[in-house]
Amino acid sequence: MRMMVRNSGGVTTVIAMAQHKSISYEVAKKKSIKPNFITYMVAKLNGKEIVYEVTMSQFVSANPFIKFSFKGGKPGDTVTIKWEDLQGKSKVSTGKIR
Amino acid sequence: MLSKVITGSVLTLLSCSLLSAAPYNAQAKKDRAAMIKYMEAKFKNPKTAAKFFPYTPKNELEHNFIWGFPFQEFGLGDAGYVKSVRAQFDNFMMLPPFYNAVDNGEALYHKKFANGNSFATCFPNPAITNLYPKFDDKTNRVVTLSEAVNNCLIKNSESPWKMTGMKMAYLESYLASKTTAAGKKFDIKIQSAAAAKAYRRGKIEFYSQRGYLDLSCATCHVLGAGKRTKADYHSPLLGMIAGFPVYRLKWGHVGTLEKRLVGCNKNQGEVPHKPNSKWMGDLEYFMAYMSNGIKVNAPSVRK
Amino acid sequence: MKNLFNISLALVVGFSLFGCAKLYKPSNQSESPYVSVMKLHVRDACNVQKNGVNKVLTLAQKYNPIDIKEGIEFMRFGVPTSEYIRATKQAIKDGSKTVQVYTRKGKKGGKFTVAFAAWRSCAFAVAALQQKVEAKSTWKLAMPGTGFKY
Amino acid sequence: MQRRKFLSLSAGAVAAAAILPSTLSAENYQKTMPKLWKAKTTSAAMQDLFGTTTTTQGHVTVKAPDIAENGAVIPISIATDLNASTVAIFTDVDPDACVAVFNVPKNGIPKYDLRIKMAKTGEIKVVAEVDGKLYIGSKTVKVTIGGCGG
Repeated sequence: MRMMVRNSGGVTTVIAMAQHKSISYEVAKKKSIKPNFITYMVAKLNGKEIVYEVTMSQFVSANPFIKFSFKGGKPGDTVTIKWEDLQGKSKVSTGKIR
Repeated sequence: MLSKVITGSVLTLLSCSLLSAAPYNAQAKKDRAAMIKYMEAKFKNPKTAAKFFPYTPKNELEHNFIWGFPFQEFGLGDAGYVKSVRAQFDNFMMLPPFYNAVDNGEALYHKKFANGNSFATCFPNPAITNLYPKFDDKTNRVVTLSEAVNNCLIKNSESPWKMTGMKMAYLESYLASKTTAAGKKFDIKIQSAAAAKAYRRGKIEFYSQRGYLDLSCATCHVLGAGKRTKADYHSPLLGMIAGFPVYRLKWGHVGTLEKRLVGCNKNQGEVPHKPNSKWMGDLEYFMAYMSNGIKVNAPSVRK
Repeated sequence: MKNLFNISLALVVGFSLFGCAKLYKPSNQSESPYVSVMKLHVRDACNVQKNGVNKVLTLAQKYNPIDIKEGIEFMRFGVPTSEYIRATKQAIKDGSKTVQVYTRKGKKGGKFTVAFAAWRSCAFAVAALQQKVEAKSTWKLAMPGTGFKY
Repeated sequence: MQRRKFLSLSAGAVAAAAILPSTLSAENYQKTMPKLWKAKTTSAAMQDLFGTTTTTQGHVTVKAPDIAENGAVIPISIATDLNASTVAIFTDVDPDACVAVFNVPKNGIPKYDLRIKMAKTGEIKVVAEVDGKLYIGSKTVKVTIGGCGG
């Protein structure tokens, strides 16, 4: 996952993009393969406090791009983002606040 | 005494290289200057735009165009002067969707051939995409970047790649991103009579109308720059190849300039020319010369 | 002094003769297609009702190979002129009323009447070469700085 | 896990659950509300998610392009100045209505960017839930097909 995490004036802004080929139900049926797309993403500050949480459908673009911000976090802290997809696979990435 | 000799010889060397280069790209320089004058007049401000855009609705001219933008932004294609396209372009370029095209290219750049060499031996300095296409006097042909890559493969007894394929696109993405990082500008040279002829052939191909739609490249990319077909604004010839290899949203992956030109041929209603043909080389040579002075900004994102 | 004059005179005459010979090739036997195509009017020459399918098709077959050599052959939705010609001849041979064309990648293209397919083959083949000849003189008009005035 | 099972058993209690500040627990609505993602219209989806469809206009801004470059990758940014607990994106042009649902955590700022897909021209509706009350904002995006790609 590509992440950019910046903090200014007590607000941390995160830009991230997961790598995931989203296969919608229609495409899956046409190519008779299993549908699969990222269904859930959650971000935590220092692995503890949830700062972002989204449930996604098949209508979010492939390689989902997210941008969010939250109050708190100082340079040096870490933001971990975890995604889960329809087939149960999941991945965690960590970014350091600059 | 010695210093006088050296400065003397340097001067003569310089003047004769100038002399030899002077006549060959004189015509090309004039064409480029006229092109810049036309494009800058066209996008100067909405008041003088009515002359260039007789059929574009007034409010579209007022609200959806960026006027008098800096010269370098011609390299962004239609994102340079269309607000709605620019907003999406800027969003995409924050984290571009061509995800790991550059990383794949870097891997290919360092991958060893059977004989132990790699692309690093052919292109020790990867930041070179602003110099291609070059004219090779020995083979009397224009050598595009894709052809240079294939020549390197053949020289190392490897099988050449498809010029419109993914491996070529990935490698060129890496080379282009290095050139962009170095902030280099296009610097295409015409240093021989044969090169000037190739440039001229490319120019004539660019401006001759072809295909069952009877369109020339200039119909859309010079006279039609800023106008649109349905919702697709046409990109300008000036700085047109600055963003190649390009990630097209339509393709969903990066692609080389040859792949895009094949697509253009089809749009014109013509059997596309072979990517490694002389026709394609001459055309790219002309288009690249027209982008001289514009910063390389690739891989880029387009419609 | 005099023979110097004669020699230069002979030279001048010789050059001009050679020059115009190149221009006016002995026309009627093998008139160059680039010249003969400009005499045609596409709507008229390729009109199937007027000239009949075979005449129109031979016209298409005359010019299309030159288009291919010049790299200016038309292609519409993946179906090049040569495919239109092939499919039309095939339909005539089979005596079927409709022509089924295929794209270069082998996918099914459109289905046309024989008359229309013949018209398209001829129109595409002739127009391609006409545009090539025309472009030789008109390309400058689109270029700012040489022909395009604004 | 215990909390999730309780929720899926009594789908009726959805309205009650939504009022509780959801920042405490992680909630993957794909698991807890499978029916929501099959809803065909925005009102049906809102009924499933919020238990009501009465909304008030305002306080929610939706930034999206007037004409999308490509229907598969439309950059949008949504925001609300209220202290929302849940923000959801709906469209009526895709096969299902619900696109994404955000749970706004304690320190979270309800301002999100995303790239979404739209099958054809239509409206993006964004609903923010603030203490049980729903606020809605929307933007129409033109999605065109074809053209030469500029």
